[in-house]
Amino acid sequence: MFLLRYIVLPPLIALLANLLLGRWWGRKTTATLACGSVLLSFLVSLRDSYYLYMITLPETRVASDVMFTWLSIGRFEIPVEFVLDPLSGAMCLIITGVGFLIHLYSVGYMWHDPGFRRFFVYLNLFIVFMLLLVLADNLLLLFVGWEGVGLCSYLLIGFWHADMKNASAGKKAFVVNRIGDLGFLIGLLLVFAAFNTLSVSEMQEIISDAIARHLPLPLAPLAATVICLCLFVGACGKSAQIPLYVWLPDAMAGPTPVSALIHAATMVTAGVYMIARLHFLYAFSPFASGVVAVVGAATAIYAAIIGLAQNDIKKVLAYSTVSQLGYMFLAVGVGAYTFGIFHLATHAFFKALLFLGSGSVIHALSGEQDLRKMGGLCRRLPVTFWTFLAGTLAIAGVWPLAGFFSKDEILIAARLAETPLISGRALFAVGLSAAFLTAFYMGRLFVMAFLGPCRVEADKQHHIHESPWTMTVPLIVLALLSAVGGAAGVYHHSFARWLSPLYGAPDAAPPAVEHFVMAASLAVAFGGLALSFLFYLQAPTLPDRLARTAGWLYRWVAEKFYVDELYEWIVVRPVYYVGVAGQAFDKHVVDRAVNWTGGGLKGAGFLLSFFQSGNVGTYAIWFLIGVSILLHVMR
Amino acid sequence: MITLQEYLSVGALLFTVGLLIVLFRQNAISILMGIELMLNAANINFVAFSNALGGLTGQVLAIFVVVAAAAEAAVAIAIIVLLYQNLGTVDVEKARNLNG
Amino acid sequence: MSHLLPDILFYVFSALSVAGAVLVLVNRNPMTCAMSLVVSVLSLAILYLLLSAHFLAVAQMIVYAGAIVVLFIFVIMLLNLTDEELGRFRFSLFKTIGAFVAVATLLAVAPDIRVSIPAPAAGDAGAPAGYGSTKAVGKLLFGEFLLPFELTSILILSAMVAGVVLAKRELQPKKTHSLVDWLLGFFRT
Amino acid sequence: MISITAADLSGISPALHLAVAGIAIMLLDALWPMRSKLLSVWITLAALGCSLTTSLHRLTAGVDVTLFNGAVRMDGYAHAFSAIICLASTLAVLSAPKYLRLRGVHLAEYYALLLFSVCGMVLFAAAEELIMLFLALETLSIPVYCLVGFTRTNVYSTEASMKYFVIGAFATGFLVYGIALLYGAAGSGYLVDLRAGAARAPGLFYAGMTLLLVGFLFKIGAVPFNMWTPDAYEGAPTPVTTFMAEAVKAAPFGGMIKVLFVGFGFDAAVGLWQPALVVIAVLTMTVGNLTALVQTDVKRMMGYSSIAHSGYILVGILAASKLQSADALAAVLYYLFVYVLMNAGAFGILILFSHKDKDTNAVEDLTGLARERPWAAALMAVYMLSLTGLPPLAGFFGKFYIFSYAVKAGYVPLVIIAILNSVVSAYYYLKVIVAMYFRGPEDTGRAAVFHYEGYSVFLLAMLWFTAWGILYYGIHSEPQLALARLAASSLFATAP
Repeated sequence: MFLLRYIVLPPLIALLANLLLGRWWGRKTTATLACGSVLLSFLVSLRDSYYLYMITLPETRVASDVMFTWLSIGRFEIPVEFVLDPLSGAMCLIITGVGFLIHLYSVGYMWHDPGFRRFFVYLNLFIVFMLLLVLADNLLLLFVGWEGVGLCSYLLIGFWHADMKNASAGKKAFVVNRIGDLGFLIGLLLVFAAFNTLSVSEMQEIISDAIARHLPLPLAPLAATVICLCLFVGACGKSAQIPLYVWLPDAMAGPTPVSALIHAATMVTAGVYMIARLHFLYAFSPFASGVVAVVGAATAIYAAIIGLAQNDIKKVLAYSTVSQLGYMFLAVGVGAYTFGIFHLATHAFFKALLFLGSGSVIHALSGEQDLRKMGGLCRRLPVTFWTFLAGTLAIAGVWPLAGFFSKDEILIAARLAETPLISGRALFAVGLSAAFLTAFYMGRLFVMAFLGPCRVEADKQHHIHESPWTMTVPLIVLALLSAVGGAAGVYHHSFARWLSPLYGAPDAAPPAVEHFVMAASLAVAFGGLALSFLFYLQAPTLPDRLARTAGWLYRWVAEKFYVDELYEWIVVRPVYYVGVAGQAFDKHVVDRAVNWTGGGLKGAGFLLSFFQSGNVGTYAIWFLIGVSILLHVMR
Repeated sequence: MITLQEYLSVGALLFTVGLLIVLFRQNAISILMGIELMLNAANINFVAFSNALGGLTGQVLAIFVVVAAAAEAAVAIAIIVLLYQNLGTVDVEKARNLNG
Repeated sequence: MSHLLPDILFYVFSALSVAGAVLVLVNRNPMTCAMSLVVSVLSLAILYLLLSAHFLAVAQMIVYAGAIVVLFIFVIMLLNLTDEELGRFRFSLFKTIGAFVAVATLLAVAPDIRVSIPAPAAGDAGAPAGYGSTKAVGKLLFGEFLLPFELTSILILSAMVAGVVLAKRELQPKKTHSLVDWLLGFFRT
Repeated sequence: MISITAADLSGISPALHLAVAGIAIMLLDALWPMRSKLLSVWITLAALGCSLTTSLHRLTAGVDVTLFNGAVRMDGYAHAFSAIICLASTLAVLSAPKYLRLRGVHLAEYYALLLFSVCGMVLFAAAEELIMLFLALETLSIPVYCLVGFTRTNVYSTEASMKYFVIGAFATGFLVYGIALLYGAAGSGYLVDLRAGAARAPGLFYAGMTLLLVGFLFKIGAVPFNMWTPDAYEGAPTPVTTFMAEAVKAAPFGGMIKVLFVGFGFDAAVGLWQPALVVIAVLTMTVGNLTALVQTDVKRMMGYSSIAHSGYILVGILAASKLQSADALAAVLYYLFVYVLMNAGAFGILILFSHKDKDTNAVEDLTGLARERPWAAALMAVYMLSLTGLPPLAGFFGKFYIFSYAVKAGYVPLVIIAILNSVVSAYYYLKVIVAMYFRGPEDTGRAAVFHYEGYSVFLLAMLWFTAWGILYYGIHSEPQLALARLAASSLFATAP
């Protein structure tokens, strides 16, 4: 007996209760309800997933729950049906599990905020829509969740409206997401036109039926490509891929738990999930899959480059998220769905951890987000420091933390991939470079925030404090997950076996390739970290120490100078300029493109409103011209 | 021999002239007259067709159009009076506060 | 000669009718316009007579000459419009182009319409007795067209109410609250 | 021989209730003048409620009668339109008392005129014959000309009334001329006979068809016959704008669809209207949405938005005509139903905050509403998001049905344009939400005041009902769709 609807209902009930009755009870009740409901969802998902696991035949590990018939188009019905299979089970666990931790964290983070209740209502609403998105069997229901999470995201970005003097960030997020939705909606209508259904399971049945009986497929290759690309445009918008990534860095205007939950762990991965869910469609179109892989790889490296030159702690993490999402798309693009989802899971752990850690830092520094005004926090914030360290090592890909395993698998899959667009070696090279940059900028972030001298402004120094338990407990749990999550997933291929009913058992890679990739990724991870430590921890003091030990020798002094310059000209400057160039491209080309589209449409609007002169005589003339044209046309 | 065509031509001419009145006069009362002429042009078509088809339906239709024209005129006159009270003019092109 | 009479009448009155319309178009003085309109609609009434629409012809005279144009004249005199207020015949490039397009279209479409007009029944036997008479029209009005006829009563009523409501000076009755008002006050919304 | 049978009278009772109630209001007001017009309001609501329930009941019962010697036919289709129109008018009436009272023009005549107009609308969708159609159209328009100018001392109201009248009468001229030509071509005024005219006198027929279509397109505000819409919407008193945006918008579709499907049919020979409508639909959507982008006044913006929505509905009509399926036409009816709810709500919020001396119409006037009046802002957000077409609100499904049938009918480019348009439209609907939620007095530099002046339970009931409807019928649209299908199939039973 599966209790699928009870996964979704608790947060819904909690949010309704808080919305309608919340004014009569205090923050504690609000918080207990909000967190408890998500915990309950988590437990129910855990239970249902366990029951699913208990089904002996892996192929039949699907459970469904029809709540009611929602609507019907002609003779064709859309029920509100939840489907739990290994994929949605894994997603549910991530959403409710990480979601619960972030809820708990938010209690401490938002305690003094006047919009406490509103915040939790939005957060619960988000969880409801996200669960709807992953549990939906029908693409239309999925789209409801898709739009719903977008709406929540928008509401939460603008949560502190006073801070959003220029609503342009929110506007940008909205415009970009509508472009994505446009693609998605067109894809949806085309799917409907091709299959005459929007139910994923029915689509799959139709296809497998056609293959089994050697019938012509309902879908020409070209049509499959068009559908896949349309849907991918939607995924790009939601998951912040080139060229629709521009909204995500701006979305950091929202409270930090929101960034952790929505803009790192869950919502932005919806695109990856959607492609993984529709993998059978993408299987028909190697071209579309290739596009997904290329866009993913390009985003991975591009966002990593921009991340190098950011000084806002949350902006670094935002670009890092974009980059890691690129990895996931790279994985699903080369057909390694299992590892794409695996990376999604590990990323949810460590990126949520990093965001929450950064939130803890920001909280301690009374809202300071500039990395240049941090430093030396390791003593003052020990829990945050150690957990953040775990997160940094995990994302950098240091063995045996989570990021190493998932990234390693993706790189292997990329290395072995055969796409019609680009060779696997090139994808691998790009992925490896991005891994190097990731390690580098994360090391930089870590050093600038926690190590070295304290550069915090004097007036903020005295009340640096560790956060309350509601904030540190989630950090510790997430740190543990980041540490062991990856190893647990690859232990006996447990994660791959869990998803095997959908994607089949993964092929074992040739050991040579496997070892090579492992060594390379470890090398870049350590290389990147080491280099960043060298630059940002050692370099500032290097000159001093050199001067002290060999101060009596002019030549040494000269050489010291020379070393410094070398650093400056060969490494620091280029890296800096590449980062700045990326940022400039971002600002001047991508942003402008978004603005110009809006401006162009508005200009057209102005032009048209000019015709509306207010003069009724002119209206009559237009009327008459219309009649004349119609008379000419219709004869 | 006067046939249907001749009557229809008269109707078309009247319709065109009525149209031009609506277009080129700014005086609300004249515009109203133009509209009346357009309706009358339709009426002569009705009656001519009625005659050609050998039934009375067209004539009845024309009577209804006359009634509707009268009703329209009544409301129009009230609107014109209101326009004059509020704007001090019956020039329709001077009323262009609503635009854009 | 007598068979030519209807033709002559047709040409004379259709010319008068169009001429009246043109006068409405070009004349500045609204009173003259109104008079030209009368000429035009009365000529039309004659055309209706030629088409044996007797009842309609009479109705046309009564309604237009007797009601509508009187209403126009009444308003023109009531508002005491001066020449400046009436505005001129204003040409603008845009309007002229618009009118040109319209007339050109009508001219272009007219031949299509013309060729498609069904030929009149051969041997014009003339209208049957009683055709177009009040009785015949009345039978139709109260038979086949009963509902439209009834609907015109609503139409005229609403036009009347609309006219009164817009042009009336005093809107609210002077009377103070009545008993019903007082009672309904309990259910104030 | 005068022959009104009891069956005739009971058959058109949805229209009859309204006319009788209108006359009763006039008589009562003359005989028993009262300062409070609540009696008129209640009579109006009762009449509309009677018509609504009668129509719904007969729709479900499958009543299909031809009355008055074939002048009207009260079938499922007519009853469905009657129900939609009565619902729309009820919503408009509920929003009226507060506003009119503040403006000092709370008169019984308002309700009488409104009822006469609704009576015309009900008969408009039922008309089987051109002259009936014309008279119903006049009956529905003439009171509206007056209602637009109802705040008599207001310059804008008068101007709007004048513009609406001039263009409206101009359009009527074309419409009547078209009817004359069609009558001449077909030799009969009955809709079912019209098609014969295409063979008898094609020139007359096509010219007549065009001019008749122009009359309808004017009423629904299709480009380029749309120019009156924003001006009239902006200038009219807000409850009248509500009425215009719903009932006066929905009713012409009733007549238009019937004339197109029953009168002209889908044959390629007489189907010239289809390609013309495709172009007009595209223009209508695009012009409406683009011009709405630059508006600062919500009422005016909604005027352009209503133009755009006409474009979407035209897409639905085209799909239904191509597929010739009742399901596709049901989508159009559902859309109209949803559209009525959304619009009533949006204008209702504007009325809610209108003051004695000033309306709250500019987008800027709503700045910071969410902080002062969170519930009102939430309702407005629901309406705006539904108009944008965000799931799971009803507005999304309206669009989704229409677009999916259009894709099925093969109008893929048209649907892509429509979706692009709805993306553009998101911007201006969202402008309202941004103003309410993300801005405050500090952004505009003036303190906005949101107090309820002239509190009205009617208005609040209307607002909550529409919001509930948008949420409920989004999630649970099946009963509504079933009714719409019933209605649509009754039209297709008569269509060729």
